[in-house]
Amino acid sequence: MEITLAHYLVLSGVLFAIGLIGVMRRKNLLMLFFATEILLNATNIGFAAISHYYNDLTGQMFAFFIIAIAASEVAVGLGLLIVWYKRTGKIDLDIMTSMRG
Amino acid sequence: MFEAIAFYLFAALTIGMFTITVMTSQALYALTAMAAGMIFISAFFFILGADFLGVIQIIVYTGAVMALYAFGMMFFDTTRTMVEKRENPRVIFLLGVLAATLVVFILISPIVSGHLEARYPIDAAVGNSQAIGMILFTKYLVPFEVAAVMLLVAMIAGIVLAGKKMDKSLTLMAEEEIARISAIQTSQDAKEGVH
Amino acid sequence: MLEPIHVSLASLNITTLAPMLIAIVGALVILGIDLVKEGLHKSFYVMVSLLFLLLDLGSVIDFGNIFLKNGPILGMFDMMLIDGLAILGQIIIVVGSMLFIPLALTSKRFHEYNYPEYFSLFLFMIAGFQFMVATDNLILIFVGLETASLALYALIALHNRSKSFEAAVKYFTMGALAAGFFAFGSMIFYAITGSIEINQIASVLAADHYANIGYVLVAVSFLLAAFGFKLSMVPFHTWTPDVYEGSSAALAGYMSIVPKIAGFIVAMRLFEFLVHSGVVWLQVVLYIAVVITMTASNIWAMVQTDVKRMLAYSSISHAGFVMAAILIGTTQSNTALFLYWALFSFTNLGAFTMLWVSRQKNLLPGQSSDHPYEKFAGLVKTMPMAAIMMALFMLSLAGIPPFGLFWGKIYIIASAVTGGYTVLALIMALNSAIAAYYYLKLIVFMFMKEPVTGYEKYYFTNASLSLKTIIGIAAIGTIFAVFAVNPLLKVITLFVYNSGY
Amino acid sequence: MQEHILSILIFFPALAAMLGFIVHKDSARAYGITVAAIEFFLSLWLWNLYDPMTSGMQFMEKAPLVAAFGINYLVGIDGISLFIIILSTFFTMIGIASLTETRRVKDLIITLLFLEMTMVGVFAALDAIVFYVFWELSLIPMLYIIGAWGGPLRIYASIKFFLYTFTGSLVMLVGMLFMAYFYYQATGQWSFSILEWYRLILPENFQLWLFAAFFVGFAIKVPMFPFHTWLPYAHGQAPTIGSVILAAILLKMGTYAFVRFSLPLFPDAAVFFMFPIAILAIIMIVYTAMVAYAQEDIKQVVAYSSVSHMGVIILGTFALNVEGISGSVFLMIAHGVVSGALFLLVGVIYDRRHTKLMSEFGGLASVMPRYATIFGIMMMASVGMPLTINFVGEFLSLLGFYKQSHAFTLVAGTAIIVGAIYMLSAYKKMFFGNVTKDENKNLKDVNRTELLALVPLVIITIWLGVYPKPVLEPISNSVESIVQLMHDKAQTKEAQARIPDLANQGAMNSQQETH
Amino acid sequence: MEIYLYIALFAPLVGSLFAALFGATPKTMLTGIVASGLLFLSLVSSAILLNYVMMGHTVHVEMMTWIATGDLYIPYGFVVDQVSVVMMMVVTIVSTVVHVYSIGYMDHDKGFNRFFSYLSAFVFSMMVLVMSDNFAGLFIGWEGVGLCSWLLIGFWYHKESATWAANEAFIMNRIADLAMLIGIFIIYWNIGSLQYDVVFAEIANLPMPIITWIGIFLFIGAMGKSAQFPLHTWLADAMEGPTPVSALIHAATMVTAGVYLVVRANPVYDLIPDVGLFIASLGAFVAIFAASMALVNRDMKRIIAYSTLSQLGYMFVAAGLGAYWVALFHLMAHAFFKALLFLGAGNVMHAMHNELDPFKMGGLRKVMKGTFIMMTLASVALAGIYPFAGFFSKDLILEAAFVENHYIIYAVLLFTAGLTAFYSFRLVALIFHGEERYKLFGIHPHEAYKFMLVAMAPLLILAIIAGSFKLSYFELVTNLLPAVEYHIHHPMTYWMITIGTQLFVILAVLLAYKKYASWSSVPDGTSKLENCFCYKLLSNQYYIPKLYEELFSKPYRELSRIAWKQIDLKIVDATVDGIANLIYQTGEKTHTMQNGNLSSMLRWMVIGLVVLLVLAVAFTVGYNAVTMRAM
Repeated sequence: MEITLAHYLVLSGVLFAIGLIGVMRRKNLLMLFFATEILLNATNIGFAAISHYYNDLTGQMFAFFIIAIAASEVAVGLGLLIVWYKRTGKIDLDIMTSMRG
Repeated sequence: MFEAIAFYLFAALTIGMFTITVMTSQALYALTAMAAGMIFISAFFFILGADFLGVIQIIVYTGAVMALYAFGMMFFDTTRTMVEKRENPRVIFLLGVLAATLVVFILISPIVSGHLEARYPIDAAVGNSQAIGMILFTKYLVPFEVAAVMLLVAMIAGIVLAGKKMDKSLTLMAEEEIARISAIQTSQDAKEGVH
Repeated sequence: MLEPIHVSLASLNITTLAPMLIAIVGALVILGIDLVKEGLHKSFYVMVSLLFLLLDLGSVIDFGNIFLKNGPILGMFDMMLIDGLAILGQIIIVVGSMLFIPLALTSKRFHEYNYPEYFSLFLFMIAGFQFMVATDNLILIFVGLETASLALYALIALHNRSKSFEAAVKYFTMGALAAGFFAFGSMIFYAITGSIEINQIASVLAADHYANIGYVLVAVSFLLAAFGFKLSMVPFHTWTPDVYEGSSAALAGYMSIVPKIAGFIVAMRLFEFLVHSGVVWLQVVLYIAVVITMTASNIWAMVQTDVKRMLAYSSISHAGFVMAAILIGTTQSNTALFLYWALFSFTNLGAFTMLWVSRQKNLLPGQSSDHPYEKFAGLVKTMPMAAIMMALFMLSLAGIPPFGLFWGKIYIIASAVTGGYTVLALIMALNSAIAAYYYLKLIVFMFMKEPVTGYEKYYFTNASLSLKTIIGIAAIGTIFAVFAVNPLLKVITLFVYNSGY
Repeated sequence: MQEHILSILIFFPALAAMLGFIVHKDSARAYGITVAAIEFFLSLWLWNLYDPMTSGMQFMEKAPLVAAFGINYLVGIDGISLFIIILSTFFTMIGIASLTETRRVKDLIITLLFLEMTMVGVFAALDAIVFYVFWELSLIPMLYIIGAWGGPLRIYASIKFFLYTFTGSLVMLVGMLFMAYFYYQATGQWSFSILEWYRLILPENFQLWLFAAFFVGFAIKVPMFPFHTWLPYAHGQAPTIGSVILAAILLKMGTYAFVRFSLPLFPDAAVFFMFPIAILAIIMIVYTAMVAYAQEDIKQVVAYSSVSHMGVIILGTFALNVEGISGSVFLMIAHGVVSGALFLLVGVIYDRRHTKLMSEFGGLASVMPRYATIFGIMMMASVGMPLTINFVGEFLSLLGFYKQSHAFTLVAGTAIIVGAIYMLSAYKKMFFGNVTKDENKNLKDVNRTELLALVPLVIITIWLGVYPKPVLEPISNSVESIVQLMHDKAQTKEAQARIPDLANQGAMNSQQETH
Repeated sequence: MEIYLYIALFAPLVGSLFAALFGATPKTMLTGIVASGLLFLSLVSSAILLNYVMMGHTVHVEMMTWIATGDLYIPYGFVVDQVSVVMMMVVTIVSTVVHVYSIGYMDHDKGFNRFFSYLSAFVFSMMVLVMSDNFAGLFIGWEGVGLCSWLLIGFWYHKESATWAANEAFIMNRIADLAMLIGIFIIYWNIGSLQYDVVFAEIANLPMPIITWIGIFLFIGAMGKSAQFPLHTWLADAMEGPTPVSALIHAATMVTAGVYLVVRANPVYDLIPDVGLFIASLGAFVAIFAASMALVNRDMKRIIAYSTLSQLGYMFVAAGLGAYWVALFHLMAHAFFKALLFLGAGNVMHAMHNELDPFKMGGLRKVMKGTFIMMTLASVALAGIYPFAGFFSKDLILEAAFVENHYIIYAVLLFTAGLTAFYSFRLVALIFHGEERYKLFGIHPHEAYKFMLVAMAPLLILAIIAGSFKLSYFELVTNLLPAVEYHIHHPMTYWMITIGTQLFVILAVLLAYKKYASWSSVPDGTSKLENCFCYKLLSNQYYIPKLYEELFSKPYRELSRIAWKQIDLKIVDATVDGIANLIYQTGEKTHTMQNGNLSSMLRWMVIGLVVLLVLAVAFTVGYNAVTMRAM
């Protein structure tokens, strides 16, 4: 039984879906950010796999940049969370409903 | 064979870990599970011959990102059990499963293409890091530099947002109050200058 | 062993980076100045930023001349692509930014303008958008996009009140999700074409005769979701009103112009070859998306009670309108897109500046948002000129001739007609009628109602000479747009046509 | 100056309006009257310069606006537009002169002057987009007038007015763009010039669709049944000046546009739709006359009567022969004068009593004899008494349509009956009987200012009723060229049969005589 | 001669305008005198023109263009020929008399000046009507007299009944006018001109059905003005106007315009004898129908009005049978004696303080000798007793009917003649003879001003001697009208019929005198006669006004209300508002989707993605299926 590209892509898809569930499910902003990391990681697996099977480095490059992006996002995201937390003392997103309609 | 076993093993592990991350109500578990999941993903990278990526994955994610998150967790005091209100959990799962099914349905079909060509072929003779370095500093030089700018932006943003200056909001203060404060500020500065 | 690569500087075309580098250098200079001397007045930073943007604009225009002579310019290992779209996009980005930056010169002090970093981040953001439009490599698009977005999140949050934090967090979180979509979509394209450059993707797909149709569609779905978020297509639009409301009016106006044009250009590069490929699915989906975006946002805008939120929904609707140009995908429609956006920038600049000058710091009792309609009630009696200006911008947004946006509107509708989308043209026209209702509502409040006491001292309190000048520029641009349309049209057509769109 | 008289005529009021911001508010009314009078005399001068024997466009001016897209500032007039322009300037002058509004007069004057620009612009425009620009622009001052100086429901009424007409005209805009596209396909050039569009012969099915698109815009403006419901609200809530201008000029834009666009551009479609439109017109005539009869508010009676009369105009227009179209164009002017005067008259009584309910009045003839006389004259003009201005138009319109359909004309002719019913009964309720209400006992008769506005209207009503030639002749000449154009372009057999061929008619007649 | 034409035509207009100048000011005798003087001028001019025409000339002028567009050309053209000059004479004579009379009659009225303005305007319109040389010009006059009639019926506008009657008259006339317009349209589109000379020259070339339609529509037009059944109800109600108005408009001139039209259009009707027969039959029917209503009516003016109606029926019989000159002759004679009758009635009314019920009068001959004589003589003339005017004209109509072998019409007309005599003298008897019942009501009657009686004198004379003009009249008008002599060739039959008729009429007169000359009480609705069905039917005018009210007015009013409240507001407008509301409500309901919760915002994004994916997969599956099948 050989592991094909499809296996990896499916894995990537499944992990992405898990990430989606997390994104939708989480009310704690910090945990919500975890889920967004899962999304990016899921994609990374796909890129690495394609890169491997196509014998092409571009995929790895993409994955590399995705990691960089993920890291930057964490920095900004945590910064935002900190100001929010300082102001409200909570990081529950359900209290963030002052604007609606 | 080994590849298959490794794939299924790590696939199961990553899925398991990420599921815990998503489902658990303990922030600490979630964090740990995610860190573990990241490391398992790096295993895939090693399997796939992307050694450089694997290393980066461990260093950046598990080393830096997770550390940041752990720091954040402590700051936000979320070590205790989370109480999260759930609305329509079924809908969420339905959407998730549906998305997975649909994507998988398409992704299991074979890719037919006569025009796939590796633009930056992996040369088996060259180490992965070297090869990556080669194209990173030629073809992907610009994105690389932009990524650097991006990180700079993220850094500035993080510092500014988390900084002390944000504690008082000029936006909400009346003009007179701002004037008063800045007057105090300047007098303090002047004093400091004297000392 | 790996062969050393010999690169000649000339073949690199390193100048293609010039515009973005100018912006980045500007940002760094501002940071540097701050290190040397603290506490400089915001006007200093505004002017420094303007100077750098001027240089930036100059270099872009320079490229414009070269482009018209030699056609598209590639640079930096073909990573940079300076074609007509890139040039037009950058011009709109830079000019838009130049018009919005002076909005920092309010007479009242707001938190963000106290930071030199604010202006630095602003310039970084501009550089990010410029990278985004000046390439067809998905990686650089992604990185440029994130650079700009991350800066933007910070800029929103720097306004420093709980609503702006809320807005920033919402925007950020959804942005992260959208980034996931973008990455996954790119991955699938990569999987079926082995490439992440749009023109190569296009050629491989064409060569394969779209054999992997399922993959293509899934990839397009993800990318559509990602750009749907950026361009605020329904149902990915939900951030728009909240973010606009939460951020300062100046920034909200900016967001309605500059990030969107960057998004449109990428969307044009990405979707137009698909539209032309004969993939019916994409046409249908885009058609539905465009119609729903226009109509739904119009309908929601009708029921808003806050002017800024109304303008947010209106900008969603305008984006849907312009998205139609991508669906139609002819040279005329692409020209129309730029024309529309150029005219839209002026009008929206005016509208948001009008909100900005009437910004109050603390809400009155019973007031739930910054700019409720009641605030403008009877404005014509207290400040006739302001009321007339505001009405002018509203009428332009509603597409009443001869004000600016009307010319964009007819050109887009005309392109729909010539492109064979007659029904779409009708839907677009009728949507303008729905839209007229809510723009009119503000006019009704300003001209036909009695003033509500309590608000009168806030009108124009935030105004300064520079803000008034900006309003004046916007008004002139809106009123006399008709004389600018012809030259604009000629230039844009030239650029768009020569880029092969 | 003569070459640019139209541009002067269009932009002079706008410029004056701008300068009006500087005028002190106490002098605003005088300023308005002055400007409007100058404008009116300019338009009379235009009439003087106009060569009534030429049927084509005169005083044409052209300047490129968006050359790449074929949009030009192109204006010019023929006999059809000339008099409506004079009517516009005249009514603006009359309207401002008779202004009794005291709230924010300056704003009102400025708005009116802007409105005047748009009105003159619409009728002078020969480029579809320029036409559209003025067409839409005219909504805004009117919106403001109704919305700011109107009655209790003014906001509802003004928004309804605006949105309704705006929606219709957007559909029309799509039609215009389509038309330009056809022109582009045929010639490789973009053009919005109506005159150039005239040369285009379209396939019939396209004509039908385009006709329909234009129709929506025009029909709402006219307003034709069933798109008329905005009108009673607009009139009911608008201040006197608003109603006067709305009824006298703005409604004419729709009917004018039918003559200017729909007929010459789509002759086959015009023939195809002739009977459906005639049915609508008849419904307008009879049904709205009945509705008018049921009204309790005198202003609403006049408002619905407007709709009813517009039905006759439409009918005349779609007679597609010289008699009918000339008649309908003449009736546009006639109806403008008469309904404008009637609204002014309603305004007179409203100023005194602040009510428009007919039940509040009664016996006014003895209290205000001069008022009753003028009202009576105008009412009789409205019901189409010969030797008043309306009769000429109504007679010709019906006469024209009789050629196309006998039965329809018979039904439409009931206009003269049902019109008399509601008008006379309204007049009876207001003026006849004994004075029952104490408030009415000491009402003042029309004063000098009001007479200043009303007497010229009475004079015109009778002058043009007795001697319509100075107006009718230029109209007729221009209409002849339109009808000839339509005949030359007609493709279907039916259209060729229904649209008379003027060029060969003379020859045929002489042939008949020789036999 | 043209100058006389213009004087005849425009003198009344000048008078009217002059009077109008003083319209709002209190009474000035001047207006009455000037208006009357100008009318006299018009009369003189007409007489000069008559003289000129009798010498065999006609005057035809074209003053200026009225309407000209396309092929249509309508000038203000006037013609004085044999027919119009007769009408001009009738109009000017009667109106001059009425004007002078009115100076006295309207003496105490506030609206004195206004009255003369209207009255002269009416004369002007009537002159336009008769002098016009084309159908459009005729229509101007036609509508003009309608307008003046409206003004004059509603002259006392504070009276509800007067204004109601005015409106009724106007609207009913309008119904007929529509038909007239249609007739004009038919003429124009088939002949291309509206000038009488052109039309009458070309009419014979037209196909029969078209001529028939022209005839029918023009006649319907005539029916309205001449108050023929079923458009007759307005005439009786029009008696609400001042009595001189009734004399001038609703007896002598305007109501005869219909007859004039038919006479004028004789070349048309000559070609369509079937329509002519219908006209005659309708005329006969109206004659007896109106006479029957006059029998029981208790309103002096209405009785005379019904008699007018009845006489108009006679005229239409003549016109319908082709005896145009006879019709015109009767028109003329009738104008004189009927105007006289009305003016006399006016005197009585004045004397009786506007009391109209003859049963409340009686014995007035003592106080009002002059009026008594005049009215009696006028009634004799009306009854058609030799040698008064009525005899010559009315007998001719009977003869014509007889000669043309329409015996039923003849019989009807003969019977009507009897009825005419009966109701005329019933009136005379009730007013002037018998007990002085007015005393019960405390009225002190007095004779009218002397000058009023003097003014009436010319009419009296004409009523007596008009018959003697017959020959010269015949010679004059037959230049233009078909010169058919209606003579019963068998002398025996002729004398039998003539004398028989006379006897029958005199019998009826005597009967009326016998029954009413000694009337003593005022009926109060309790007598047996008053309660019998026939009486009720007649006194309620065959319930026709009621029928119209129920059948047309009420439903129209109701329908109008429905059209407004139900259709316009609840359907048409509600649809528009409904669409707008639907859009707005959709917004209200769905904008909660934006609930501000980040979780649901994210969920919306995922939903969007899933929807796209579903579409993608569905399309792929479908696409693959199609391509598979294609393979």
